[in-house]
Amino acid sequence: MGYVAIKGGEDAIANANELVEFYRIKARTKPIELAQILGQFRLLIDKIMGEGSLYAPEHAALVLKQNEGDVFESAFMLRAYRATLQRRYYSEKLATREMFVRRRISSAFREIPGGQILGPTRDYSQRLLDARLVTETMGDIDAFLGEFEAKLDRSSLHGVPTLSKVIDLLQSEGLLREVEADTNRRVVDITREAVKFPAPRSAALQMLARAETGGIMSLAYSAQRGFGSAHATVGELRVGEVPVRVRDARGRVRLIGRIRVTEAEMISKIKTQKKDPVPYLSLGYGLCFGQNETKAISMGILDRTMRSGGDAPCQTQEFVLYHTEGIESYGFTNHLKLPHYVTFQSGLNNLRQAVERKEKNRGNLGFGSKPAPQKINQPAS
Amino acid sequence: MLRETVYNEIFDSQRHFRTILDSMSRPGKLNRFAPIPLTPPAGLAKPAAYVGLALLNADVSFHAELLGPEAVAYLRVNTHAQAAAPGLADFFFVRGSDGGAAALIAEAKLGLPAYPETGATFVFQVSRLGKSSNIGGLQLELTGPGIETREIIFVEGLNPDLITAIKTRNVEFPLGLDAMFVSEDESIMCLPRTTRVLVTNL
Amino acid sequence: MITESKFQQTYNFGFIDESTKKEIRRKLLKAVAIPGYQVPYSSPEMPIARGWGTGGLHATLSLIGPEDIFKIIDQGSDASVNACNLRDFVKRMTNCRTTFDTAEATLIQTRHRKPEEILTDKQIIVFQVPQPEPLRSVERYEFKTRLMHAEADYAKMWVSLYESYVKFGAIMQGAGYPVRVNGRYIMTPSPIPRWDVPNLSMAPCLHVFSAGREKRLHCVPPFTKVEPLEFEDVKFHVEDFGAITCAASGGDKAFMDEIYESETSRKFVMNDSNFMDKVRSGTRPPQRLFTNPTV
Amino acid sequence: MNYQDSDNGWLLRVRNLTKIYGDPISNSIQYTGPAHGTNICPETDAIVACAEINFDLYPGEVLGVVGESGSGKSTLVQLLYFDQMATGGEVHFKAIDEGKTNIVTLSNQRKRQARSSLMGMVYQNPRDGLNFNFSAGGNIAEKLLMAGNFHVGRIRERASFLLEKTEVPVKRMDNTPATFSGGMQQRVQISKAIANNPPLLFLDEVTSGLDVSVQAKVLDLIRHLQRELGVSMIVVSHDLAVIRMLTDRTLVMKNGRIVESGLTDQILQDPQHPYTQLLVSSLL
Repeated sequence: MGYVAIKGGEDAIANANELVEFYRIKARTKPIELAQILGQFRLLIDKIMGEGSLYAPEHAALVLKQNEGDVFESAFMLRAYRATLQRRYYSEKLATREMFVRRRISSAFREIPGGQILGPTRDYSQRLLDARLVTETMGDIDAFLGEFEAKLDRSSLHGVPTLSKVIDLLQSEGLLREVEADTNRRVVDITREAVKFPAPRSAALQMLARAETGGIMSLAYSAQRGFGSAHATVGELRVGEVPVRVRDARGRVRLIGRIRVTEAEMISKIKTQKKDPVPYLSLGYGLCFGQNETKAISMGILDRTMRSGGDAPCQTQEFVLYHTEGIESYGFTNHLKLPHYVTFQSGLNNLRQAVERKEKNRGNLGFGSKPAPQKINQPAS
Repeated sequence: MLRETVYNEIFDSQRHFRTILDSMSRPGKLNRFAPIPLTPPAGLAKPAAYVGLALLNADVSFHAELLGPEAVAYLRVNTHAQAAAPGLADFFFVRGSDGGAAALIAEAKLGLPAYPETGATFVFQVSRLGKSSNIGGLQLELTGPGIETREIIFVEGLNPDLITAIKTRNVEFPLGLDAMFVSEDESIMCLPRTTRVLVTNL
Repeated sequence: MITESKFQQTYNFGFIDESTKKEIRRKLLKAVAIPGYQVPYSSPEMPIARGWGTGGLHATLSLIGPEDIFKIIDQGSDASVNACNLRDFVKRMTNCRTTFDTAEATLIQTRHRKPEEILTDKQIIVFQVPQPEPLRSVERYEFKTRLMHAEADYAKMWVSLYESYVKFGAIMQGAGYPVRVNGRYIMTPSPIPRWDVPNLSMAPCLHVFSAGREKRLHCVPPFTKVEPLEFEDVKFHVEDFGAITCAASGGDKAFMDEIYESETSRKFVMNDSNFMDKVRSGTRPPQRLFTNPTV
Repeated sequence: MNYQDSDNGWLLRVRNLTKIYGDPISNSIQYTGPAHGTNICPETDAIVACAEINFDLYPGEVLGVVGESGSGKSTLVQLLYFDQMATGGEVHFKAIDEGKTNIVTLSNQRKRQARSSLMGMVYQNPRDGLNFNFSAGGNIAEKLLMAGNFHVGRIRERASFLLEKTEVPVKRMDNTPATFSGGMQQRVQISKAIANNPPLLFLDEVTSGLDVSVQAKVLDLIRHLQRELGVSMIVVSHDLAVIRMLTDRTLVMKNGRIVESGLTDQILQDPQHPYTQLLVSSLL
C-alpha cells in the first residue's frame, strides 16, 4: 500500500535513511573535512547561521556536510539544535560603531569620513568561470597567500580605527526622522513568546534577521518595482566583526567573543505631513549574521516599508513576516508530501454528492435560482 | 533555608501539572497531589507550593502578600517568578478564609478581549474539600464545560464573599479569572471562568 | 582541530527544556479554561519540520510523564511513516511505553482523525493542527480574526456557509468542519473528517489542539458542547458510507479508506487501523455513531 | 444635563457626545466650534469632530442632521452606530437595558450585538455597508444570521420579501451587488439595514452618490418604508431638499457643534442662526 504500509512504516524509514547515507557518499570521494567547508564556503556558512539563528560556524559546516549541501535543511537543523541549548544570558546591545570594519560603503555620498572601503566583494568582478580552479593545488594556494601576505603592512593592523556612522552626518543636521511615533518599543524575544500583530519593531527585526534570504529579497525587490514605495538609498553598509558582551551575575559586563555581521542602514523619504511639509529622511535597519549583504539590504528596505502604511505585500507586516520565515515555509511546503487521504476522502464524499444533486436537478439553473428551496410557511421575524 | 532541594524539577512538576490539568478540565472533581516533602513557610500551604513550583517561572509574576513575606520570598526563590502588584500579577496565592482577598479579586487582570488568556489565576488555600455534606463549609453546585450534568462540592474554609467577588468579575466571558482550591489534605479542585457556581447552603 | 566531542548532545526528558514546558503547560490550562480559544505560545523549534507535527509534539512532550503509555496515529494509522518517526522520537526522548492499542494509551497524538473507539476520562488526545484559524477562509489577516473572535463577530463565517449552500446546494466544507465550542468560540477541529466531529462534543476525554507553525493551541475540555455550524434547515452531515463494509475486517459503520485496486475496481477498508484489528479479532470496541438527519 | 432629566418617552437620548481625534488638551473644546470657525484645536492640531451634542429622539420620529462637510454630522451617526469610539459623553437607547446603560461604554461584543439586531445603517458608499464578495441575499442574510435566525429557507424568504419591497429584482438575489447599478446597491443596503425591523435606522448621505432621477425614487422608498415600519431614523445630509422631504425635526451642525435645532418646517421658514440662514438661502 505504498508509503502507508500496514506495519512497515518503521522499516520504510530505516531503508530511506540508509539510502540517504548511500547517496551522500556513493561517489567514494575523499570525505570533506569540516575545516574545508569552514575555510572555503564562508558565505554559505554565513547564510545558514543567519537563517538557523545560531552563530556557530563549525556546526553550520557539519550540517552542510550531513545534508549534502541542502541549505534549507541545514538552516532548519541548526535552528532545531539551537532550541536544545540552554540560554544563560541575553547579550548586551551590539555596538556596531565598534565594528572592526572589513568593508564599508555608502551610496548616498561620494566620500565619507573614514572613506569608502570596498573590502572583499564580488560586486565589481566579471562573472566568468575560472578554469584555474579545476586544477587548483595546495601549491597554488600557498603561492597566492605568500605573495598576498608579503604585501600586507602588519604594523597598520593594530591601528585600525573604528569608524563613525554615515547617518551621523544626517542626524546632526536634523534631517533624519522616525517614520512614526514608535509607540511599541517593548523588546520582545520571539523565541520565548508568539508574535502578536501588530508586532513591535523589535519582533519584526528579529524575524527578518532569521528570515530566508531569497524570501525577503523577493519582497524587498517588489517594493522597489512599485508594489509599495521604497526609493531606498544605501546610507551605509558595513561588514565586519563586532564584540559580544554579556553581564555576569555580579553585574560586570564581559566580552565573550566577536561575531561577523552585516549592517545596512537604508535611507528613504518620509511622506510629507500636513503639519510638517518637510520630506524628512528616515531609516530602515538591517542586521544579520555573517557577510550577507543581500539580506541586510532587503531587511533594511522591509523594516521601512512595513512601517509606512499601505497594503502592498511589502507594507503588510503579517504578510512579510509570516511568509519569509524560511524554516516554517520550508516545512509546510514539504508537509504536502504527507498522506492526506482522510481529508481528501471527506472532500470527495462532498463532491460526489454534489454531482448527484446536479443530476437530480438537471434542467434547473442552479440552487440559487430557486429563492426558497425548502417549503416555507413562516417568514422570519 | 528557603530553597527546596527535594523537588524534582522535571518529574514532580510534570506529575503535579497533570493533576492540576485534570482538575481544571473537570471542575468540581477532587484530585489528590502526589505528596512531596516540601517545606514552605507557615503562610503558604504545601499544595499551594506544589502549584507554584509546577507552574511559575521567570516569565510570570505572582501576588502572595496576604500570606506574608516568607511566602513571597519562598515562591520567588524557588520559581524565579517576580512578585507583582495585584493589577499586574499572573498568579495569586491567598487564604480562602481571608475576606480581604476580595479586594485582590476586584483588581486582578481579566485578560483582554483579543487575548483573554492573560486573565489571572487564583490559588485559594482552604481547609477541606469534599464530595459529602459531612464536611462543613460552602456547598457549591457547578455546571459548565468539563461537567457532564452537574457537580456538587463542599468547601470548608472559604469565605462566600470570595465566590461572589469572582462571579462579579466573570460576567463577560471570555474575560475572567480562573480559580484553584487546595486543601490541607493536599487535594485540589478547580473552577475555570466557564463554570457556573451556585452556593446552595447559604 | 575540530573534534567529535564538540557536537555531542544530551537531551532533556521530553526534549523541550523545563522552562518552555512550564510556559506551554500554563497555556494549556488557559486553553482549557477558555474552550475553543486559540492561545498563543512560544512554539520552540523541534528537530521535526514545521507542518509535520511540531505543535502536537509540543503538547505531547509538555504533558508526558514516565508512566504514560503513548500512542500516535497519522491518517488513522499507527504504522504511517510520519507516525513511526514521531513515535520513535518521543520514545527516544522519554523512554515511555508506546502502544497501538487505543484503549491502553493514556496519551494519544493524532493527525486528522479521532479514534473510533470511545476515549475515556483517563485519556488525553492531542491533535496536530496545520491551520488553527477557522476564520482564515473569510479573513486573511490575523489581527482582524483576533478581533472577530474577541467580539464573537462570526457574520462572515455564517454568510460564507449560506453562500456555499446557495451555490452548491450544500455546505461544501469537507474535513476540518468549523464548530462552535460551548456556545461561544468558533474553532477548527483540525482536518479531521466530519465523521469525527460529533465525537468531540460531550466526550469524556480532554482534547488538545496544537499548531506549532502558527504558534497557537486550543482545547475542548471533557463534557463540553461542540456544535458543527449548521442551519435549522440545512444540517451538518457526516460522510456517508452507506452499507459499505471493510474488505479486511468485514465490519461496517466506521470511517473508510477508499482503495483503488485497478482503474475500474475499488474496495474500502476501515481507516482506524487499531479499530479494524479489533473488529477483525471479534472484539469491536464501543463507539459513538452519528446518524445523519433525514431531509 | 443628566439622562434621567425627564422621561418624555424618548427612544434615544444623547448627552454631551464628543469625538476628538489626535491629542486634545483641556482647552481644545473651548478653542473650537462655530465661534472660532474651526474644529481644529490651534494648540495641538487635535480635531474636535463633534462636541457638546445633546438631543432626544422619539419613537417613530425622523430627525435630520444637516451641515457642510466637516461639520461632524457623519461622525455623529458613526458614533451612534459604533463605527467609531466616542471620546466622551452619554448615549442611552431604550432598547438596551431599558435605557439605563450608557451604550458608549458597552463592550465591543455587546455593541456588535446591538448593531446586529437593534440598529440599521445605510452609508453613502454602498461598499461601506455591503460586502461585495457576497451575494445581495448573503448581505441581507448577514444581518438576519447575526440576530439569531439560522433557517436558510426563512432567511431567503425574508430576503426576497425585502428586495421586493425595495424594488430590487428578486431574481438577482444571488448575484453580487458589484454587478448592480448605484441606485440598486442603495436599495440592497436599505434592505439589509431594515432586515431585522430595527427600532433605529441611520441614513448617511444615502442619495449623494446617485443621479437626480434615481435620488427621488430612493427617497420615496425611504419615506414609504418609514411610514410602514414606524422606525425612528436619523437622516444625515448636506442637502436641505432631502431633509425637507424626509424629516420631522432637524439639527443644524457647524464645526462639530449643533448651532440650531427645531421642527424642520420652522427651520426652513424662519432660520435663526446665520449659518442656517445661509444654507436655507442657497436652497431657494
